[in-house]
Amino acid sequence: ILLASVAVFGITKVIERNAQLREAYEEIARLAVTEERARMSRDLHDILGHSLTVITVKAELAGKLLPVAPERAVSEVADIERLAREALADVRTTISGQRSVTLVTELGGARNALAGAGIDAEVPTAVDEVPGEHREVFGWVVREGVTNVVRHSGARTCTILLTAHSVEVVDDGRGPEDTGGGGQGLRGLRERVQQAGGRLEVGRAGPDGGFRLKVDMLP
Amino acid sequence: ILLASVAVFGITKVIERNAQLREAYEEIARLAVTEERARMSRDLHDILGHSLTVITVKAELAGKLLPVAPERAVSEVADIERLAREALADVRTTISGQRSVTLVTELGGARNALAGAGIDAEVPTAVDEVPGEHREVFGWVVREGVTNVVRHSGARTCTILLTAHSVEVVDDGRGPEDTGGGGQGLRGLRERVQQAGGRLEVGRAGPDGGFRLKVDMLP
Amino acid sequence: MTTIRLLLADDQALVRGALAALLDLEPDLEVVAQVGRGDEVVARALESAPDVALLDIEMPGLDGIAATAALRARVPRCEVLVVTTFGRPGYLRRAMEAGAKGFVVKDTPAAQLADAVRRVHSGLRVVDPALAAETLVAGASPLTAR
Ligand SMILES: Nc1ncnc2c1ncn2[C@@H]1O[C@H](COP(=O)(O)OP(=O)(O)OP(=O)(O)O)[C@@H](O)[C@H]1O
Ligand SMILES: Nc1ncnc2c1ncn2[C@@H]1O[C@H](COP(=O)(O)OP(=O)(O)OP(=O)(O)O)[C@@H](O)[C@H]1O
Ligand SMILES: [Mg+2]
Ligand SMILES: [Mg+2]
Ligand SMILES: [Mg+2]
Repeated sequence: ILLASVAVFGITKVIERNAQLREAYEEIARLAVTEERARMSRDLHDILGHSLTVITVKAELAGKLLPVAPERAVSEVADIERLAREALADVRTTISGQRSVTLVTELGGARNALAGAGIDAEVPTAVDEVPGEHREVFGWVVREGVTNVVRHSGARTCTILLTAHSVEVVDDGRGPEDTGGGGQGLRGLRERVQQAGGRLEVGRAGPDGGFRLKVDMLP
Repeated sequence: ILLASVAVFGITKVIERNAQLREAYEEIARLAVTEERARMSRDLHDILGHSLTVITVKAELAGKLLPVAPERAVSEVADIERLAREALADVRTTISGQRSVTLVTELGGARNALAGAGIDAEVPTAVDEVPGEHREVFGWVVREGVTNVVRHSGARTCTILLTAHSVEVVDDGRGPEDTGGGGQGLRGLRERVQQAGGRLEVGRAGPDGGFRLKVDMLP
Repeated sequence: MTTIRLLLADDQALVRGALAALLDLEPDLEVVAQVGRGDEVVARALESAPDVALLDIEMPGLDGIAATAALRARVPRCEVLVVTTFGRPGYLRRAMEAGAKGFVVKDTPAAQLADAVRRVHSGLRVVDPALAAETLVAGASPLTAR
């Protein structure tokens, strides 16, 4: 009888604990969503911090130029307007949760992904040179390029290079295979790039191998 | 023997579940921290959205004024610089996680706290009229004022009023006690306000009672 | 050319001031009243007889959506263009149900904003498509939940 009641006690406990565990896991799932959002916000902060810095500097410059070279002040003020509007668009995209792809968040994602894979990464923190209309497609390039580096390259280092009209993802890994082969990733990306009025190239990064993915927007 | 082994099985399970539960709770605690950060990011999004909107509109205005009224353009550009600098300070504070006090996040916290206490609240969403140097002390006023409303007032409604040089927390509850009495909250706040060059007043909100906490920054 | 008379309601005084200055630069637009609270909209509209009211959503006193409904009821000849920073879920639908004719972001370039004002004044609808998409994503994100 003693044993029996211990058994019943034990089993009752198991059932009770199961319920507590289930609740705990539900709570964890809910909070994990929040964590993901916090990550996104962090990326956003990094880049917005940068945009605001540039705006501050340009406003100060414009103020100094105004009395002596008003025509140059005009162009600084126009830059400020563009930077602020684009930063605002980034804020909106991130908040709305539709977030197709933005360059800002993809760069953040790239940094995380490469760090997670133990690959030394050089990832730009500033996107303000890139005109707003190129940012989405550049975001897709970064996403697919970095995914491939992590999956296929065996590289130790990876560099992302941004200019106003181009984006490159370069690594020092085993480089492209002669067979070409390949899946959907680069094919889909090439289509996307062409639709946006750009050209995609892939090839060896240098004499010692490595992989280079480069996209140029045509003027 | 059957019973005995069921009992052992049950007890083993209990121990195992206990360990899982402990881990789960640790995970919840960790994620709760993240959730707090996400709340702050949300506030930060609001301030960034607002700041970037002001900057965009003012930059456009400055561009239009430059050829026709350069002296007005100068003052718009100066505003832009100040706004960008203040937004940047808010971003930095929030990112650094040292979370001193910012007016923006305290207003967000006030909204939550009053809603949680079932008190109808009118809380400003815009802080851009408030100069950067007053924002921290105004944040402290909001925090202590709202804490007191929740703890002592028995109010149904609470209003926070902001101007460039003042902040008020007003409720329609039982109002101040004749005894004065009181703890550290208002005393500490008064010192803080005086150090920042302001004056703190408390008293009845109106003829029907209610409590008013008002801080004026002296010019 | 007839002048379109405007009322601006926004609790962000700096945004309101800059928008007023920008719209005043348009030859056919004149800002006749500015308020910083939603519950002052109707009274000021009764005094100043605007043709179009540009209303912010998040304002103290009365939010822009309730202010839209009140204004449409009391001053029906005044059309409403809602201008907002964020398209939180449900804003667009509720603004339109309250009687707004237009719904755009505050940072809409001045020329486009002026154009939106003219269209709303002539009875047309103007909805910023990106903003519409944002506000239709119902409850998608706790970042938008308030
Ligand atoms: N950084 C890289 N280093 C080495 N090989 C690469 C690299 N990037 C791409 N490749 C090669 O190019 C091929 C084509 O890439 P692609 O992205 O199109 O396909 P995938 O990554 O294999 O599949 P998916 O369509 O799922 O992305 C890859 O299978 C791989 O062999
Ligand atoms: N909104 C209010 N309504 C009614 N009474 C208030 C209100 N705010 C403050 N008081 C009264 O003023 C007293 C002093 O407030 P104070 O903030 O200094 O101390 P406390 O809130 O009691 O304690 P502490 O802030 O140190 O935790 C309170 O104890 C309370 O009696
Ligand atoms: Mg791929
Ligand atoms: Mg107190
Ligand atoms: Mg507002």
